[in-house]
Amino acid sequence: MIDKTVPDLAAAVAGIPDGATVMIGGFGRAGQPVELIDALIAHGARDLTVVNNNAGNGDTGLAALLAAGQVRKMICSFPRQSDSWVFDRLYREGEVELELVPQGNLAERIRAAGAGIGGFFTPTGFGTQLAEGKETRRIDGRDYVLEYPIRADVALISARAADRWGNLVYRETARNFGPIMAAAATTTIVQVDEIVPLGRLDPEAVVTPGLYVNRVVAVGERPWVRDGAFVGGVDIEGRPLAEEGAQR
Amino acid sequence: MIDKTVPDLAAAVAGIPDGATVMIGGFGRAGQPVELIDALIAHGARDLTVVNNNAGNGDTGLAALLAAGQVRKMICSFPRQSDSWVFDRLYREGEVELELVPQGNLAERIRAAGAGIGGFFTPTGFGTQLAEGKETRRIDGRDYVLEYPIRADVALISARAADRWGNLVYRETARNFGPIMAAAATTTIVQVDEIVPLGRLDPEAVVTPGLYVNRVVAVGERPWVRDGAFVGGVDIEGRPLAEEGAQR
Amino acid sequence: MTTRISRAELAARVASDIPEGAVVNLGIGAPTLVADFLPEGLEIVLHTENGMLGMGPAPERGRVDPDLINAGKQPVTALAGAAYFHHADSFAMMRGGHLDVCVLGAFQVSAGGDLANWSTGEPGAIPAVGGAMDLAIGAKDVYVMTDLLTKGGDPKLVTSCTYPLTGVGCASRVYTDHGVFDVTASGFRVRELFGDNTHEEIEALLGLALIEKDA
Amino acid sequence: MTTRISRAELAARVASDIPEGAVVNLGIGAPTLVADFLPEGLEIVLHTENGMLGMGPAPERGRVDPDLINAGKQPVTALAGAAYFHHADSFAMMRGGHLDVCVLGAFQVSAGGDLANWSTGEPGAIPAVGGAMDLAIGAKDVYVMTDLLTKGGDPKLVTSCTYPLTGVGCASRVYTDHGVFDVTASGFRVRELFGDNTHEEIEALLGLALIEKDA
Repeated sequence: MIDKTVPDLAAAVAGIPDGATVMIGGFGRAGQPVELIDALIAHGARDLTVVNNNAGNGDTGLAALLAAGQVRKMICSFPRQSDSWVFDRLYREGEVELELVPQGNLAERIRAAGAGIGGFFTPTGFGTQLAEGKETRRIDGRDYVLEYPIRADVALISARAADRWGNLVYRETARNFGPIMAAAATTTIVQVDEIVPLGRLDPEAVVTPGLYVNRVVAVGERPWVRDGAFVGGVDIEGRPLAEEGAQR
Repeated sequence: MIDKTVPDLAAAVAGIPDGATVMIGGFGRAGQPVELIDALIAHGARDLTVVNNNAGNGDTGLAALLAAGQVRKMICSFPRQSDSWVFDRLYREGEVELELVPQGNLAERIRAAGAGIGGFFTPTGFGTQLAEGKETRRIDGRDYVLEYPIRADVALISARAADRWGNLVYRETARNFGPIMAAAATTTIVQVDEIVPLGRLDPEAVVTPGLYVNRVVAVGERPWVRDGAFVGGVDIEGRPLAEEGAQR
Repeated sequence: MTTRISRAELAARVASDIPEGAVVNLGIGAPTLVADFLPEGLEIVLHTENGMLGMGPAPERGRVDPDLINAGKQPVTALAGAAYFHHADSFAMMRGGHLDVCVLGAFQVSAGGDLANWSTGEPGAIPAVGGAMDLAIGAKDVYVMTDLLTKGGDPKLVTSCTYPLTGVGCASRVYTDHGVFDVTASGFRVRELFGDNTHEEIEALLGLALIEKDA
Repeated sequence: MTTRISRAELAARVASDIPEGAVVNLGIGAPTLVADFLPEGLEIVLHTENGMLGMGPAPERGRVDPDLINAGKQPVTALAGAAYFHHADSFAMMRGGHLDVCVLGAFQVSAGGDLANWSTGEPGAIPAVGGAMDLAIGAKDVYVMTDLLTKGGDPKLVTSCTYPLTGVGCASRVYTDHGVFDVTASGFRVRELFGDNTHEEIEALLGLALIEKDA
């Protein structure tokens, strides 16, 4: 029997070595695999290269991984945000390197890695600082930059549900980088709200087929979802509204 | 109100000019938009370049379009089949040109056209006749061939259902080239079993978002599907089994 | 004094040029305002590059869904007809020219349509580009929405950009607080001037020759 | 006379090397037979390049579904756990190295792992390649399944292919009716010989030096 589920978060991140390139899903907080990141902090792997759209928000998730000093380099498109103080400090102190990639090129480079494409000509970034030193070519009257795949040793992503083969479905815009990162990493580790019986996911609606997935761990539903349906009652950071009120 | 539905097949194919490059979905018979092809035959546009995985089966669909003398050139991966006699004859008589493309490169070239990629390095075909004269490059120890996008003026594809915005869902392996051809053509024309009210399609399960679609025409369910569910009772060509028996 | 319209009026002006059925991406910041002025009853399909078409307005309190956000990471809703997709598919839509309109902010736009809106090139600043370069080349029409002048009075419509570029020759039209300008092969052409603003006044403010409205 | 096993026995031999959990593409023709010999009760995920993982056996008469076919355009079924996807995604899986095993037929395989299986180069023949070139480079292991000799008695394991290539250095193992051979950096190494076949007999049939099984 194929069974990619693992019993807990520690088992999910076991074996991630120092120096690994780790893709981490999510756009801002949506789709960010916070529980897996916390497990990676506990696991302690260091000297990581992290690929994510951003460079952490607030003090949790990716920001906490950065704060723990485990990240040597960030590859991302949008590090500077109103709540990216952890990255900002480390960057200014020279504690973390940055490779800045336009968001669509980041996505396409990740996609290329998973799809076995050796390189591709993209119009994005042509004539800008972010294409300096890169090969360019005019094709059919349009100017392009040659970009190469971004591969990873490990992907940590978040999905709504999985079955034991590792088939995944996502939820709304939390899908974002999950499907392409799953295909671009040697070992893909997924946290899901729930693991459903094989055959429960509609084969027409599976977004990430199981062959891209190595380990799945269930972390329970988020406060704003019950039995797969949206119930609301939280703020944009997912905190129950009552609690938010209490904090004022 | 956005309404991409058209009342009939003649309206669906109206305006396709002589000399157009026309992508036609389907892998063999699965997903082949037979009714749209019949409409294109009636419409009469000539001197077409047709992009399809195959070059027609039997005497219907794409084979009938070839037999009608409307096709100048085929771009495909697998023209020669047990029932490709129409293409075989035209090719031997020099009546139709052939550009042979490995199936995965065909798919990726179509995808590149829709995705605004100017060219890409693929390992498929390296060192073979089908890469002769093409630019090659060794990247990270692997050999690649540079391939360019295949664009089209028109795509004719088939899907299971659409809404009036042109969002599409497919059925099983009839999905095949539909989603990538829809994105690679200037005008995408879709035949569907049924047009459903806006909001009926699950936004998580829409495969082709409506922005890729220009015209949708409903042609009714196939004999093996009732109310969207498989009911069987046909042979592989979709002929009711009783009828098949009667023909013996 | 020249006539200047407000940010909200400018958003309404941009919105009025977007036809029914258009697929539109509104950039972060001022362009997001345009959504509030799209004519009621017309169906315009909003794209957000983090993976959705058919984006609707912000939800009420209590209905905020942290999984359903726009590119500015604000909570949004989904309209009937919406679809979700992953990041590579989302940017393929833009790069492939399938969007009708992108509306973007700017530090500078050049007469050749070059856009600078991602970096002021300040030494020591942490660079961040996000989807700006993809959006700049990501639609049939790229509308820039900006003040004519910086707060310090410097022109934002220029002969050539001094800030780092976001895209080359990508802008098709510039909506400013003073008027609207089309980017043509021969430079900026006046499309509309607000209030009593005259061609000569705007040229003087910009220190730049503009093509006459009817030329 | 050397020992030859039947096509069905060969398919069973290939099947016995496929471990549980493997994702496998079985090429058109003889490789398709392998599916019939996969051990019952083990979960092996079959990929068909026309857009499906989790392919099941042929349906009964009356349950044939023209929308659900394999790459050979034969009717198949979907197992629990199946997923559908479009052609670009399907070939991305192969090209990206996500399949564990492809099993392919061959006209010739060279000692360097070159495969020729799509064209005999006959003048006047209508060429057709399909997914052959993608499959050839499309898995961690590419198993070739073929007779050792052509019907005319010519070796199909050769120093270098004379037929047009499908892929360069792509084959990892060759299953033949006489025995099984691994492709190594120094040429074919005997993995297994059927019946009483000897190393020397096979070398004589092939006119080719083979590396000893235990070397």
